[in-house]
Amino acid sequence: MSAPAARRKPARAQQLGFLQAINRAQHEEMTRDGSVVLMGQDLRANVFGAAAGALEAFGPSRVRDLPLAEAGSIGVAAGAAMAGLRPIVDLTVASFVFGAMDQFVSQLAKARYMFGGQATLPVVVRAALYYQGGTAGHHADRPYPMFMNVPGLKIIVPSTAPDLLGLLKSAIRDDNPVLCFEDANLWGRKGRGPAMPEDVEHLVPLGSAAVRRPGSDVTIVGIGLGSWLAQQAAEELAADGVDAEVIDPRTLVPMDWPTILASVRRTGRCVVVDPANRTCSAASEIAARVVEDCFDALRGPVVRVTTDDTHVPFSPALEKQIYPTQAKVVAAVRRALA
Amino acid sequence: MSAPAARRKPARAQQLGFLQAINRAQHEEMTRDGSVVLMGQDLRANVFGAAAGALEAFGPSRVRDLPLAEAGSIGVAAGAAMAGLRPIVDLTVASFVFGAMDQFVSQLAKARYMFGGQATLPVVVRAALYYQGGTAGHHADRPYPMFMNVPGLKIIVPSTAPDLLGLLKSAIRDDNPVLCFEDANLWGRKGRGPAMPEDVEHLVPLGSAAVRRPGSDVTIVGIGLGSWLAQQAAEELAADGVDAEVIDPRTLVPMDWPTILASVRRTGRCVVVDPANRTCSAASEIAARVVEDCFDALRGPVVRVTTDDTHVPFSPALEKQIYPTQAKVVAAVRRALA
Amino acid sequence: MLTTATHLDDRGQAMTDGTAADPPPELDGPDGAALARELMRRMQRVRLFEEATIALFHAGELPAMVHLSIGQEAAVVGACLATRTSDYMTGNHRSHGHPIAKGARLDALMAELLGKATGVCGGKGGSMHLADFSVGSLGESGIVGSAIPVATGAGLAAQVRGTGQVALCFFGDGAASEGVLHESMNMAGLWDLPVVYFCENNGFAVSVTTEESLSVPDVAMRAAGYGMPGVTVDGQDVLAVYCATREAVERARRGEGPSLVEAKTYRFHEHAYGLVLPRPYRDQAVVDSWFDTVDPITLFHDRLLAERVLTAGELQALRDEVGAEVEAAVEFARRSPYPPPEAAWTDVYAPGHDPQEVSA
Amino acid sequence: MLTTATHLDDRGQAMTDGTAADPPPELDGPDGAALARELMRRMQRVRLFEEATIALFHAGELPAMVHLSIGQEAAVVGACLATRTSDYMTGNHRSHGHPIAKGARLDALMAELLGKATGVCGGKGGSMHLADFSVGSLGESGIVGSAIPVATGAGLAAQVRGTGQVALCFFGDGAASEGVLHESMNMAGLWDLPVVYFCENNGFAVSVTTEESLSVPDVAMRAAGYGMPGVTVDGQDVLAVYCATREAVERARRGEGPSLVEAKTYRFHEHAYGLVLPRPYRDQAVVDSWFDTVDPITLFHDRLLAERVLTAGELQALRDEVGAEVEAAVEFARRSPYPPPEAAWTDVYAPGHDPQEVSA
Ligand SMILES: Cc1ncc(C[n+]2csc(CCOP(=O)(O)OP(=O)(O)O)c2C)c(N)n1
Ligand SMILES: Cc1ncc(C[n+]2csc(CCOP(=O)(O)OP(=O)(O)O)c2C)c(N)n1
Ligand SMILES: [Mg+2]
Ligand SMILES: [Mg+2]
Repeated sequence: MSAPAARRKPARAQQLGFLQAINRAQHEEMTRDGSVVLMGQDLRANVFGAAAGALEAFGPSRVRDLPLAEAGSIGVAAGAAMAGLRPIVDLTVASFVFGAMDQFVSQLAKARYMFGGQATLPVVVRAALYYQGGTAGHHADRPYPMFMNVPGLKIIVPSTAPDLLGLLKSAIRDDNPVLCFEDANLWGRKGRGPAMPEDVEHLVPLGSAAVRRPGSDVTIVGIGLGSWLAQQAAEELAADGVDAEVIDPRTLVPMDWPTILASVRRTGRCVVVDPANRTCSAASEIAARVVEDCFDALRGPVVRVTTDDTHVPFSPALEKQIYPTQAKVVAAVRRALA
Repeated sequence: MSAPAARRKPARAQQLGFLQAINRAQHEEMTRDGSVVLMGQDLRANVFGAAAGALEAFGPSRVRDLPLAEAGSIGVAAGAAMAGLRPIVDLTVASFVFGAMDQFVSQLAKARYMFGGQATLPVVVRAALYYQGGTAGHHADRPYPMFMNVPGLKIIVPSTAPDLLGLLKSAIRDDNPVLCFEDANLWGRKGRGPAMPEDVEHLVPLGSAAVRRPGSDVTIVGIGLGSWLAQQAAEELAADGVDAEVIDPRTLVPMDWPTILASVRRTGRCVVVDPANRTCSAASEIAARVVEDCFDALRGPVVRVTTDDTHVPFSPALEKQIYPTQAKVVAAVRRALA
Repeated sequence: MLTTATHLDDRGQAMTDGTAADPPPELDGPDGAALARELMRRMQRVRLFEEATIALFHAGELPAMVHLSIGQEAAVVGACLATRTSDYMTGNHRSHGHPIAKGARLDALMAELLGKATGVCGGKGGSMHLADFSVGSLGESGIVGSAIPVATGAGLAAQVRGTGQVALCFFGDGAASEGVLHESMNMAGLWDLPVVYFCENNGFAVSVTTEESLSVPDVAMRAAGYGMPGVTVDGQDVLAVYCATREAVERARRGEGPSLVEAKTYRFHEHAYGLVLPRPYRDQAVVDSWFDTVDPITLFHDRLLAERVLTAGELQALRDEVGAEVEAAVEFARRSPYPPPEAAWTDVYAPGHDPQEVSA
Repeated sequence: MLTTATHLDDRGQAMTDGTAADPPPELDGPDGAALARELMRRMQRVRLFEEATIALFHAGELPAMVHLSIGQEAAVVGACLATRTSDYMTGNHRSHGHPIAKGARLDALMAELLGKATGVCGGKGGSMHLADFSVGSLGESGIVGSAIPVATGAGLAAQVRGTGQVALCFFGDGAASEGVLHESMNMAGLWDLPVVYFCENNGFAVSVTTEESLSVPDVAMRAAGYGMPGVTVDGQDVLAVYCATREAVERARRGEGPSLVEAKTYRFHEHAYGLVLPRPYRDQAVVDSWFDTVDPITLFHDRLLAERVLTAGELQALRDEVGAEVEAAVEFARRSPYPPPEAAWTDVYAPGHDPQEVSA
């Protein structure tokens, strides 16, 4: 296995990609804790690229290829967790969560509560937000808002590889079910994040937002790829003398409200960039919370930049226009400032 | 069959209950259109009380007991619709939708779009919001916000029996999939709605809100039972000289934004009462839309009164406190007015 | 007409002859008597516990409906006693029997039914969602079929961790149509998981008969499609259930993989006690006769006498003991306090989680 | 080693002898020749259409990956030709073959692959989600297993409306583990729905072998658990597939209920064309040899010659015809315009719906 050797390089020089971050988080935590197991479709063939070396390092008992049975898989992970394992389930594409929804809601999210705290469910479920790539309606969902409506689940949407590494490690150590939605548009962004930390204890705590750019005129909250669009828009706006603060929540549940609300109280303006479908999106929740808690500070509308409420069309002539773009973020900020 | 005879009574004298409204809507539409079929668990034994007489009137081919297979059932309805039927599926309790989520999202909601308009999916799915009755975490969900995040589905949440009758009939005639969430707390409210209309063409169009009480100081949007809580709160507030307008959206998708936004533009204040879990609720969406589109008119925070982000506890000592109540609505209005 | 009714007629009749016979090896000697006593004790616990809930229902003390296992005690107890306390078990809405049979304390179960703080789930689960992790009971599910993969996962954990534990998975004939059963049995068959799928086939899913919900006469016929043994047993015969399940449990424990055991049994009361179905779906006279003909406790009682395994006095004493236990449980439950209001918001997340969110 | 490889060796060898023989009754006489021609024409359509997509892929003209049916033509065509155009069909991500075999026009299919307005789905579906309702093709599904209940529902509609139609339901060996298959087959068995469940067992779900995903050797072994006939056929023999499916279709049309037909077949290319798997999971030399040994088109071609059903000239002419058809389809697709931008927001709801919502 060559991956671990590569990890020994000095931190400063190395840039981490998304898939490497996942691989490293899984590898380190499986090494640290023998109860962590990895399950997923096509894991051994490493089709999605994040499981390199896992089978060789940890053996077939702890690294299992799943048959196509999403509900069963999540339920099996829930049961295995209740009986002492810490499963990581790679669901690959986020559009495959729907088949397992009952297991997410009725078992993973509810078991601890309904059994009065007897159950502990340290399960991590990873799934890629696979939009913008011509895969059409059946592979391009961004379904995290649905899960935000379900208490008992934690949700992370990392937007840089080091964050992914640190959040995923925290998730694996967390005693709650954690859903990790990885924006596949960022898979190629190796090098855009900060240098790789060399610490195997590089943990990003769940529930802490990152201020990507400090600013005073408007708060732009950006989720996943949205945090990058927000930063690009902020640079564009800076040329016009608009000083935008960019916040990446990184974790959607629990949301770091103190950071977001304090920022809006300072700037008085808020735009939210969220790749999810608009209605009942994470952006809607953030907007609702902002107007509820910061009304007195608010000096303009809270503007959402989301994917339109349509399905994802296949044709390259159609697809891109439905998503948030840098131009849409800039326009939204101008509306928020008007 | 005695139900149809009972229906002949003069309209003015008769008050309609929820279950009668469902029964009547189904019966009238099945009579009108031979392609409408009824499917559900324990339908023939009429366990949930809304299918009285259906088997006798329409026979076993059009009235089918389903095995316990929620995903299969919704998918079968989708396929049957694509092949010329207009199925009504009685899922009984809304907590059973989760097992069918993939079929709701990947088939019912998406098929028309992904096949470029070739598919038509006139499917109605009914499910009761069965909370507040000591059934605990596995039967008490109010999951409509999840579905609001999915384009392609229409959603109704009737709060009076005549509305239920008229909306359900519209839903059955609609060429889109319509989810009907019936607040089971209103099942007993026979007589609280207006008198039963005698017209078999009593249709309430999807997408039109009802102004339950006109007012000028604050707009209270109330969903399902929430619309009743809003009205009661409005009466209580009237004694204090606060004149609240109460709007019942009745349909959540498509939402009657013109009515809601015009009201808030007049009153400058908004409270939303929604029995769903708070985060990413319908209330969040309404709050977000209000602050986005009516900011200039807004004179106070938009306040949400929702169910807390916890699961539904069994114990009667615990359950009620997590839901919206009249007192919580009154407190929220005071906050919105402050 | 009930198809499930016929398969017991022979046994039922055989029993009523009631003349002396030799006990089978399982019930022979002091070990046999001990087993008989425990089988009977747990069946009585289920029965008397549930009769107490009926009384509580009529007294208006139950906050919600209950789904009774009365009539199904032999299936539930025979299966559970074939496992160890350290083995895992999951169940469904017909939920009291499973943890009782698995060895849970009655007082905490009864307190749960009343929504009390001392309930086994702190009052948060209630009748349909009992769980007692201390005896391997990983919880019942109000969502039909939903706990089937959970048991399967517990089996996976036992396999990965090499603990030698087995997972027992209760489900009904209605649940047999749910897709997660297929997904779970396939995984278990594939990976040789130590899981025993146990179907309590009581002939009905609420009002829907097995003929109306199953495309095959016996659920056990589906086992072959997963490469596992499937057996249908007389669910009113606690020893038959015990033996069939024990074989499956031993097979699982040996690492040879899962099995499917189907017990044909009878639900003596309505789907949920007190539920009134607008339209009858079974012949009440036939149902009433079951108390005389296929009551698993009476059948076992008569057999133990006939085979001289236990005496009438011993059986009566045992019943009295259980009666006292149940009475104490009811008293305990009644006297227990309700949970404090703030309990509604705890246990959503594991300790240490800071939701940073205050409700309005 | 591939378990699915062995079952064809006999046939493959038998074929290569290639000496004259009498045709079976199905291929005899003018009707037989017509059938042979149509079986061959549709297999060639699938093959040449997909070879054209390979060329488009290498030319960088495909907006997304394609999952090819090359190697599986006999299974797909044999099954579809056993149905009528008015019968229903649903499929999966390996999606081109199904509508082609069902009789859809190639030009609109090819235009769909390029995301053009003239595509069969107006450019909104793409390769994995072809549908042509005009020939009964109710759509392919990118979500594995998800369309299985849809076909089942189409069968229900045919039954309720008494139209005599049958629904053909394609799924893979991987999809066989999905719960909706169980739920659907149970309902179909229960209600005697006119559905033919057709498993294209190509031995793999991406990289996972059937041994790693199925708890039984043959998917068809599961049919008995639903009270329906199950048969495994040589998926490289288009006539065998045709005959087995025809029997199932006729049974369904007679009102006798559903069947399960499993065709053991081979996926000649990677899961999706051009997909590179980091870790090999099958022997490429063996895979390469399949083009020589188990190519369903070659096998049928040789047989038709050997049995003197069609001449080499006829077969060549047919291939040329199809070649021209495919070329024209590619030209049509290339020349077609992209859909107008606003098409992204139509067809979410049926006409008449007013979303009252303007996007930001
Ligand atoms: C997913 C789901 N669908 C429907 C129900 C409603 N329901 C509760 S119990 C039941 C019947 C279950 O039958 P079976 O599995 O045979 O168990 P039994 O009640 O006979 O013990 C039904 C339909 C439910 N709780 N969950
Ligand atoms: C629900 C779901 N899970 C996973 C996937 C990813 N995926 C696409 S095709 C495939 C393999 C399917 O195998 P099989 O059913 O045998 O069809 P084949 O590709 O062999 O034709 C997988 C895992 C998916 N599209 N949908
Ligand atoms: Mg039953
Ligand atoms: Mg395959």
